[in-house]
Amino acid sequence: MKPDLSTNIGGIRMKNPVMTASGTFGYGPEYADLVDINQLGAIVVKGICLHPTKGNELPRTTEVASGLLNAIGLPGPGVDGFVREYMPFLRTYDTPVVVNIWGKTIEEYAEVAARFDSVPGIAGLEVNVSCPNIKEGSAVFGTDIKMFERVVKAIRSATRLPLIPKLAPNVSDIAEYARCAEACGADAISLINSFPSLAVNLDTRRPILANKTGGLSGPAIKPIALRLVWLAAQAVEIPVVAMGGISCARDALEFLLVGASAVAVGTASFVYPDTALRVAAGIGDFLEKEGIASLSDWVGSIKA
Amino acid sequence: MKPDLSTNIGGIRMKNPVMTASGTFGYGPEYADLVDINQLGAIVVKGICLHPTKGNELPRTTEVASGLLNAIGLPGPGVDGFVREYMPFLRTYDTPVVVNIWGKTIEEYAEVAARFDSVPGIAGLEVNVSCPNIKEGSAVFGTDIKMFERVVKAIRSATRLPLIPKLAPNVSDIAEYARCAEACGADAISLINSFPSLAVNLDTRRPILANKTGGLSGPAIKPIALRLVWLAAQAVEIPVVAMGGISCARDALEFLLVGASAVAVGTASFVYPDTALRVAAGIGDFLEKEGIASLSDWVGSIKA
Amino acid sequence: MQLEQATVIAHAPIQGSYNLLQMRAPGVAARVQPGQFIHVKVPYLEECILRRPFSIFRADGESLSILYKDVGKGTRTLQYLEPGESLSILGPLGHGFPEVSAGHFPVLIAGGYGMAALYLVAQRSPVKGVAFFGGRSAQDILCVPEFEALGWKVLVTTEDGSLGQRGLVTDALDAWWAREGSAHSPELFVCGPGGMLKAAARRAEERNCPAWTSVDNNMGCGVGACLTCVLKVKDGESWTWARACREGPVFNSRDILWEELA
Amino acid sequence: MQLEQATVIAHAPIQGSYNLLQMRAPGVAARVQPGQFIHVKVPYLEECILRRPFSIFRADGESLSILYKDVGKGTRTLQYLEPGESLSILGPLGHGFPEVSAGHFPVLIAGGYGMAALYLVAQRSPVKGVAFFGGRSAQDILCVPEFEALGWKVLVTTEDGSLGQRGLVTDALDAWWAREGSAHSPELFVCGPGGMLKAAARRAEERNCPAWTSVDNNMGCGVGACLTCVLKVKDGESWTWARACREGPVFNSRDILWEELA
Ligand SMILES: Cc1cc2nc3c(=O)[nH]c(=O)nc-3n(C[C@H](O)[C@H](O)[C@H](O)COP(=O)(O)OP(=O)(O)OC[C@H]3O[C@@H](n4cnc5c(N)ncnc54)[C@H](O)[C@@H]3O)c2cc1C
Ligand SMILES: Cc1cc2nc3c(=O)[nH]c(=O)nc-3n(C[C@H](O)[C@H](O)[C@H](O)COP(=O)(O)OP(=O)(O)OC[C@H]3O[C@@H](n4cnc5c(N)ncnc54)[C@H](O)[C@@H]3O)c2cc1C
Ligand SMILES: Cc1cc2nc3c(=O)[nH]c(=O)nc-3n(C[C@H](O)[C@H](O)[C@H](O)COP(=O)(O)O)c2cc1C
Ligand SMILES: Cc1cc2nc3c(=O)[nH]c(=O)nc-3n(C[C@H](O)[C@H](O)[C@H](O)COP(=O)(O)O)c2cc1C
Ligand code: FES
Ligand code: FES
Repeated sequence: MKPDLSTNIGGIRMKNPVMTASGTFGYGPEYADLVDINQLGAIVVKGICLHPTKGNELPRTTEVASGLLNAIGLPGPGVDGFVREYMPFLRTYDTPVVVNIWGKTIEEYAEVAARFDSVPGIAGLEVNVSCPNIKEGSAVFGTDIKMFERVVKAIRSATRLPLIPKLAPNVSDIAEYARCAEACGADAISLINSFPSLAVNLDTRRPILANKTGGLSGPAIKPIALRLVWLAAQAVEIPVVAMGGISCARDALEFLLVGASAVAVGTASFVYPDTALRVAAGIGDFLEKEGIASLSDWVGSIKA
Repeated sequence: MKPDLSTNIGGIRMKNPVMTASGTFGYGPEYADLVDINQLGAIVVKGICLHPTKGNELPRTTEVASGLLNAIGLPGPGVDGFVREYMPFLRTYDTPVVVNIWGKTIEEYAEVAARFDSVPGIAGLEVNVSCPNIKEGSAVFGTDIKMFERVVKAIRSATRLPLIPKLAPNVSDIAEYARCAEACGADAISLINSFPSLAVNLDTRRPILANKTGGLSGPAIKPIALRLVWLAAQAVEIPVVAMGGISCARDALEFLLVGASAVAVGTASFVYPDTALRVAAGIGDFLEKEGIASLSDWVGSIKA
Repeated sequence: MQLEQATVIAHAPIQGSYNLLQMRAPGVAARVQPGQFIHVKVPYLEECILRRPFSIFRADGESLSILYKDVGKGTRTLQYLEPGESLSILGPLGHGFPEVSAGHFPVLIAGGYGMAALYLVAQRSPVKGVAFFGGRSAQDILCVPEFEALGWKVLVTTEDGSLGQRGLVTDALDAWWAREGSAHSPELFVCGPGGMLKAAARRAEERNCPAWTSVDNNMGCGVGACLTCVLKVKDGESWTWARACREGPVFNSRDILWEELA
Repeated sequence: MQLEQATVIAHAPIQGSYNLLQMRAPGVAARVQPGQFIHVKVPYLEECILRRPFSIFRADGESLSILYKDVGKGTRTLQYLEPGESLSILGPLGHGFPEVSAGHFPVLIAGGYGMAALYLVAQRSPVKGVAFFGGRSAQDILCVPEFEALGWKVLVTTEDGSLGQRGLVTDALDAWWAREGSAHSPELFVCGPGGMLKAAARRAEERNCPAWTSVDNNMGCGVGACLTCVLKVKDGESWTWARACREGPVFNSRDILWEELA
């Protein structure tokens, strides 16, 4: 019997637990020729803020051992541009659309969230508090528990949509942030964002990326992500969406095993655009072979 | 003209800036057939605590993408065993011996440091506050700034030897720890220790390592380490010893460029035992080709 | 655009550090437009996770080929691939070269792998024109007989004079233009290093002639999702980003903010 | 022990998923003791950073060979290596098998690559004895003619009966022991999976005969530095760790805490 792969992430009903990770699948059309969007658990679009933004200068990415460093800098069409240009396309699919949002200030975060509240066809909001390039004053939202609390609370009061704060990985105590999100009324949490990193060029003696530092993603960060997801999942009751180096079904099954209720495929989509679909199919095959009737029986079933 | 590669790490004079990383070069004899210890900048031995210890059960290591996960658990002969068994051998070399120390309590740290203070032939102490398996109460020395301060202060009062706290990588603000070490009288700092991580086995549904979590090392962590070293070097005046994924001279040159005064080769020694020597030679060749007369002209010369 | 498992038909060094890789890839080969590229996952190179982009050199029926230079890890490792082995390719990608405009005379300008990238233009163009190939030395000049066989006149320049005229490709172009340009109403098709693109674009602007330039910005995804490969293009009085992999790699030279190109 | 760049002389599948890799490595080959191993960096496999340990199968003059089974990424990738290519090896490593004690009759017990690991014992032993080879099926039984050519009697058991006697290696051993053991004063040399080692060790203990067992703990550095490969050995009333790569991989069976072996 085919196992039941459906999952519910804080009110977002998904036919399978595999999403795309924000920023790695564009807004949908980019991969639509290659990937049947209807077969995704959910589609998470590139980060959107209030107004159109240009992002960073080049180079924006560089390859490192088993990973990718990026500092794209969140270019995007802004709320209105996104809704106008991409929502008509996205609404043609039978797949939940999760919008990843960010802002430069707490007010901006709240306003973006409020604006999406009334847009038809949006299933939930993922909040990027962990982009290395956004700060308020000297504090970074994702690595300062007080700022984190303020931003999540502000967004919570601005929207009725399912709310998924995306945690920064570079904190000592991830459980603290997970619990804080839960206490502030988040419906789920997601982690990890790419890991703050640096690459330099010996010939120019400069950082390779125009932005200097960037975020590390891909297989290199998988063991780090797996530990953080495990700790976060133990800390809260709300569902956890896991990402970080997932490139095959077995990787995803590991994150589900340690307690994630859904996963997202990021950098791997750049390499094999059909990764998310293969991951979803592979999870089904594995559970079937193991005689596990439902995804929820596997989630968090680690013996440790 | 051959460039001057000598460097001084808080009173430890080294003929070149390349050390071995603690725990990856044994106590010396293991690699003595393969590597001329006299050509190392310094030899840093495996972590030592007060009494003999057995470490963790197996498996203790597992391979991951471009990296190694380890939870050896600090087995060792204890202070007396180390001094008796290995110091006679180590004293035959013209290379500074740095002892990496750890303890279960602040008192133990201080006592280990005090004991080494009077042992001839020891050039300095590196303090492992960042081993994922040591805690006092619920606080981890390396990721709680108050505990960190207490332990560094306690050791500082217990020894006159050059003191090098080794920072934990899993903190949000590495500069804070670097500055704290400097303020407590450390002569240098080193970073990064392996990064807390997890690997699981889908068949057994258990963590692969007996200790559950372990530390990630090797090329996978290099971009993370490079950023942290850059931030730490900007925060303090005392020298920085850098490590994390160094496997060739170019890797080392990157860490020196962002401000490290010396580097350590870790996991790479397991693969090519002569890595540290090749790194030292390669640094010399590079500086010579670039017409840079002295290592110190390269250290921290990043334009950013 | 599709993801296809291609099978190597033939693979050999051709000259200098250039290699010719021919593969069976019926899905991709059927739809190739001149100037498009494929995005290749280099087998056995797992620690380098990204694909590598290569212009489609030839596409005949069910097969296609690329001509690539050994410049780094990916292109070095690619060389181990043997006939019969398979590799994952994504393609055909991007927007290629248009056909030569009515009444215009096609002028190809190429350096490095640009000679490969322009072959399909030369082959499929109803009008055969002139091609300027430039490089450091004879080793860097590719495919001259192939272009001649298609009925193109090929003018070679090398910096060291080891083949053709000594100098830069633009020297030969300028001489030709002075001699024959006015009689011809040239339209430029350019693929080569940044400097060559800029020099050609400048001439096109000065002489008000159409020019199509293929940029080789570093790429991530190759399909428009990652925003790695962008370049600045004019947008009224301002500018906007265009993606080399999606809106390009071939752009109308007039649209590019040349002074901003890396 | 030395780090050497070896050159592949010959490399081919031999049977089932086993491959024979012969290389020129004069430095390492000259000093091999039976039961020692080399630590191999698999070329082209950069994302797997560790070396892989393989018992030295044969060592003749300037060359040595290993016999390895395809079980994972490293051993799969190793197969791409062709004659003339080079690879980095570290060896000879560890403590191997001693010579058979005076007055004793050597009994070899092997499963899997253990047959390769015991070949040098068989070759260099002044006394030729009996060898028990066990595996799941005929595919898993290696080198029988080679051992016979050296003057050893080889008794084969397979679990599926496809070669030799049906059953476990210990069945054949027990039968032989009952029949001829008392006449012989056997000394065991064992290399195979954990279960086989334990079964042999138990028999040695019961019958108070010397036994040398080669363990195959996972390895990191291979030289004693990383403490990955340890196993518990007796230390008076207590125990201590011994490193399979340094104090082993061959241990006196009496020293090992068998109930603790993974
Ligand atoms: C649209 C397009 C078409 C291309 N067509 C061809 C072709 O037909 N034949 C061919 O030989 N090459 C072509 N290239 C360039 C080719 O993609 C690079 O040479 C290749 O990706 C290098 O990979 P590597 O792993 O060998 O080198 P790396 O180890 O990744 O890099 C080696 C060096 O090359 C530089 N480099 C890497 N990628 C690029 C790039 N995209 N452009 C310029 N420099 C780069 C790096 O900065 C580095 O200095 C094309 C590039 C683009 C964008
Ligand atoms: C001293 C010693 C001598 C050896 N001699 C030989 C030999 O002569 N011929 C031979 O074919 N093999 C030998 N082995 C085993 C060989 O080292 C492993 O098969 C090899 O390392 C697997 O590498 P891989 O990358 O292909 O597999 P991986 O992808 O690393 O692992 C594949 C599977 O094999 C398991 N595995 C990995 N290493 C070992 C190991 N050391 N022991 C048992 N299981 C392991 C893994 O847990 C996994 O299930 C020896 C091992 C040791 C310790
Ligand atoms: C090119 C790129 C762009 C990204 N953009 C965003 C973004 O806009 N918002 C966000 O929250 N995360 C962004 N991320 C982070 C990913 O969503 C994901 O958290 C991270 O890459 C780890 O997953 P992976 O290893 O599977 O890629 C981006 C990652 C990459 C590689
Ligand atoms: C097997 C192993 C054992 C280690 N043991 C110690 C130790 O005893 N004390 C310590 O401070 N660091 C220890 N480390 C951490 C290293 O010294 C180093 O900080 C880390 O591995 C990062 O460097 P690398 O990527 O070059 O290996 C150990 C690392 C490994 C891989
Ligand atoms: S390469 Fe990703 S957008 Fe062009
Ligand atoms: S493998 Fe490293 S100590 Fe044995």
